[in-house]
Amino acid sequence: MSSSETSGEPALSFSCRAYAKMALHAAKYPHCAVNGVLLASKAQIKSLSTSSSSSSPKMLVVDAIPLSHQSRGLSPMLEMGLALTESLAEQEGLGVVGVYHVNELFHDISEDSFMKEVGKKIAENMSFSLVVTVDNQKLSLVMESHALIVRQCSGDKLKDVQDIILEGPTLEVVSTLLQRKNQALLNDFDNHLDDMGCDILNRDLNSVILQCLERLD
Amino acid sequence: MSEPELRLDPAIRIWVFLPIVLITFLVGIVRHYVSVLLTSAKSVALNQVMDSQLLIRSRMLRENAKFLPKQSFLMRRHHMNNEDNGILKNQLSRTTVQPNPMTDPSMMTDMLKGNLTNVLPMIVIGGWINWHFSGFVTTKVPFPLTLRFKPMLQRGIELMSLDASWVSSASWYFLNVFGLRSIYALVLGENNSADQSRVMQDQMSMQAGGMPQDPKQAFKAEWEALEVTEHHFALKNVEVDMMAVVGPTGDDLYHQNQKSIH
Amino acid sequence: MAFFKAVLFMSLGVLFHAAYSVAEWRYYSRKTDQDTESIPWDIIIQTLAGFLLAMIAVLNIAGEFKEIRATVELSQKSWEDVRNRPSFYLFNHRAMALSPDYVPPSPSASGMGRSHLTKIPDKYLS
Amino acid sequence: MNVQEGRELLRSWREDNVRRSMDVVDLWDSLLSQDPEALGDEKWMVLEQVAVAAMDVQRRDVVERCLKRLKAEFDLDSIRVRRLYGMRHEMMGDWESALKLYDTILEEDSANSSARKRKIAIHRAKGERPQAIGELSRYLNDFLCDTEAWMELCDLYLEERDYAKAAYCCEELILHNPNNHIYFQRYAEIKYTQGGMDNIEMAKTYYAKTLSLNPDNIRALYGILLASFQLASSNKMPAPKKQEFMKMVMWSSKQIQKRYQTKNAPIDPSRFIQAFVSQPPNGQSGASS
Repeated sequence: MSSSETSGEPALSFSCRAYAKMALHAAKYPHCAVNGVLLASKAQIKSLSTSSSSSSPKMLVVDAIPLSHQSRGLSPMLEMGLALTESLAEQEGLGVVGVYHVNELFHDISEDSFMKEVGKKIAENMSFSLVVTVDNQKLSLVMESHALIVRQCSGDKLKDVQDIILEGPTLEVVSTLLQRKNQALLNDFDNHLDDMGCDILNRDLNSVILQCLERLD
Repeated sequence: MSEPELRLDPAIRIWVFLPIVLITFLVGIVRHYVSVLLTSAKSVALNQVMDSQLLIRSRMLRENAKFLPKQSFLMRRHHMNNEDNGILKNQLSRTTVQPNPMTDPSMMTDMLKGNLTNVLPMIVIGGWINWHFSGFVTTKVPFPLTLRFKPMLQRGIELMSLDASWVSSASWYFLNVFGLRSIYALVLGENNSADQSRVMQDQMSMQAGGMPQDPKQAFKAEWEALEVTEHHFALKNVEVDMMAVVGPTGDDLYHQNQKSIH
Repeated sequence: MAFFKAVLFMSLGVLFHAAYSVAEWRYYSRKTDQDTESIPWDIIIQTLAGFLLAMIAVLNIAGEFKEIRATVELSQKSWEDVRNRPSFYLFNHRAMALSPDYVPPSPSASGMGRSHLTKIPDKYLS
Repeated sequence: MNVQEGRELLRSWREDNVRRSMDVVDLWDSLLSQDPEALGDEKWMVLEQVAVAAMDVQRRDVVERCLKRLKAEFDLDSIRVRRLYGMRHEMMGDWESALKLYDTILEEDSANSSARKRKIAIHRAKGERPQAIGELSRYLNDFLCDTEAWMELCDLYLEERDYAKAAYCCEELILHNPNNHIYFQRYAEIKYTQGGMDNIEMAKTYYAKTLSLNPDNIRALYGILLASFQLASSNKMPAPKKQEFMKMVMWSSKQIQKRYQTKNAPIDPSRFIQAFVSQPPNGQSGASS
């Protein structure tokens, strides 16, 4: 509908870090449905939520926080995880823009109704949010195209977002990480609850991603 | 006991005492492997499994319902016990047919196999030993015994004058049969290596074990017990327990308590 | 482990030696007709020491003690393990894509020909 | 690592019921595949374990190798081996052959629960959740004490977001083992998600039970904090009860912070915890003022 605005330049971009965390989270628990939240800078969120809500969001998703792989369809720990990430992100000038989830069954690319609800909750505060489904079939050890199916949630409706780009050599980086089985480094909020020594910000993993990025650049 | 009243020929030790031990031991091992070969994987009827699981569930409901909210317990009890179509109630009116060994061929063969491996060798070997080694005094137990033990320990020797602690060859065989069990367990292992192949075959038969002969009686007892069970919610004061286990955070909590009292 | 096994054998030797000593002592005391005294104290001490050593060794060989309370052992468990149900395993999950011989659907065909590799039931195509 | 250690590791994973398929297959590749005979008595158990793990990570070569050995030893007369072959069909996505194989098992032994469970799993793998639920309920009618199946049904209902029924299944699990803190925690989570003041209060009670069974369960502490906070901020609560809940909020937040400090956790939740404590809900002056 707003093609005049987004013609040519893509609307939504994902940082290497965010994409890598989503993919690694999916790879660490291949037999579970997993989910997490997406972060973007506060300033961008603010400018977007004040502008007209019908346009596709032009923004960079900076980071992802993997939340759970255990409690599908249960809210308490998800609420806690959301609140905790929000407060942690705030300290770094980031805010929650949406959620991602990966389905359990291989061919299933529908959006999870529970995660949709969460997306709506987030949209209440800022007029829109993203609900990202990761397509299992496109994850592989050598990735050729991104595996994201992005839906924008505004009000009560979900709308597909087509124009997505990934930052730089993201696909190569993530493929390398998967081949090296670096998913073992990733911790989600469920891991954190089982063992508080696990860092949900995944700072160790961040540096590994950075190293990998630099080598490929 | 100043002097031994009898002195046994050492040849008895070599040709009677030890052979009997050896024979019983080896026969036991052979019997074990034969029985492993013969036993078929015992399959349990679905009905039997259902019955035993129902009983277990009902017992657990009685014992552990205190951890559930009252509503949940009442619902479950209704489901089990209600007059029209409670599960336990239905079982009471069910007519149970005891399986008849004459009509069920598999039961017949099972019984036959059991006899073949247990009773038959016992009779045959026992008879042979009785015949072949009859009339020897083989050994002596190292403690005095009363006369009543004579028929047990001196089978095959009718000597009134002989002290009761002497053991005859036939009795030595029986002592071995019963005494070697733990040796078998040691040699063949508690779950013997020969049993390993069976591990791959059956897994369910355990669950139906311990099923009483008359399930109807058991169901009736269970129904009555469940009917009179009362529900006391065990988690009423759980927060107090929790505080006791985890421990209050110290001063601040204490002050708060004080404040709320004032 | 190996150390305690050695201790066990040693203590069994000690016990055996004690038993043999008693037998010897009985034999001689009967011969010399002085059957009043009890067993000499050095043999008693030897027996008790052997017992003690054997007990310690056996306890250490047998392995760790288990907690009597059921909750303690269970509290080590996490939902991660408890929820694992081998008889309900599914095999068509993400590991398919992560196995080395997986061929992802080619990006050019992703728009229309999703079904060329694997059929997707219609209900998933929301 | 030598074979002995690898064998013990595999056994501990088998006994603790851990799904680490990737690790199992790696261990097999690196250590055990050269000489499976060295496993001794446990050989067949390990082969089965590795076969299932290899199916889980889609390593078809390993699956074939293990199954071939098992078949050579036990033949297809063994129900357990036949079930493994059925699972191999499932791995290939060949549902029809798998179902056929399971049906032959059930014909032979109508009380065979594992084949029935596999049939339910096939429904689920095909995405037919309602059929899976129906079949599983029928299965549970026959096998009332199968905790694994109750857990599965609980998860299926959660996927359907039918929380009342999921709670029923979880209650069944509690009945089976009232010493397991995980079941209580799970029940509390379901009750909280179900919503409504009564259910949240129930959730708080069950979280408390979880914590008294296992004082290290941090989920339960978070749960108590969240549930008490929700209850305290409800408008319908009478004031004295609110005070009570507020006290619980204070207590649990203190506990959580203490744990983060003693465990030296890499993240600092104090700001986030403070948010619960510092905003007394709805103008009610909290106990801390």
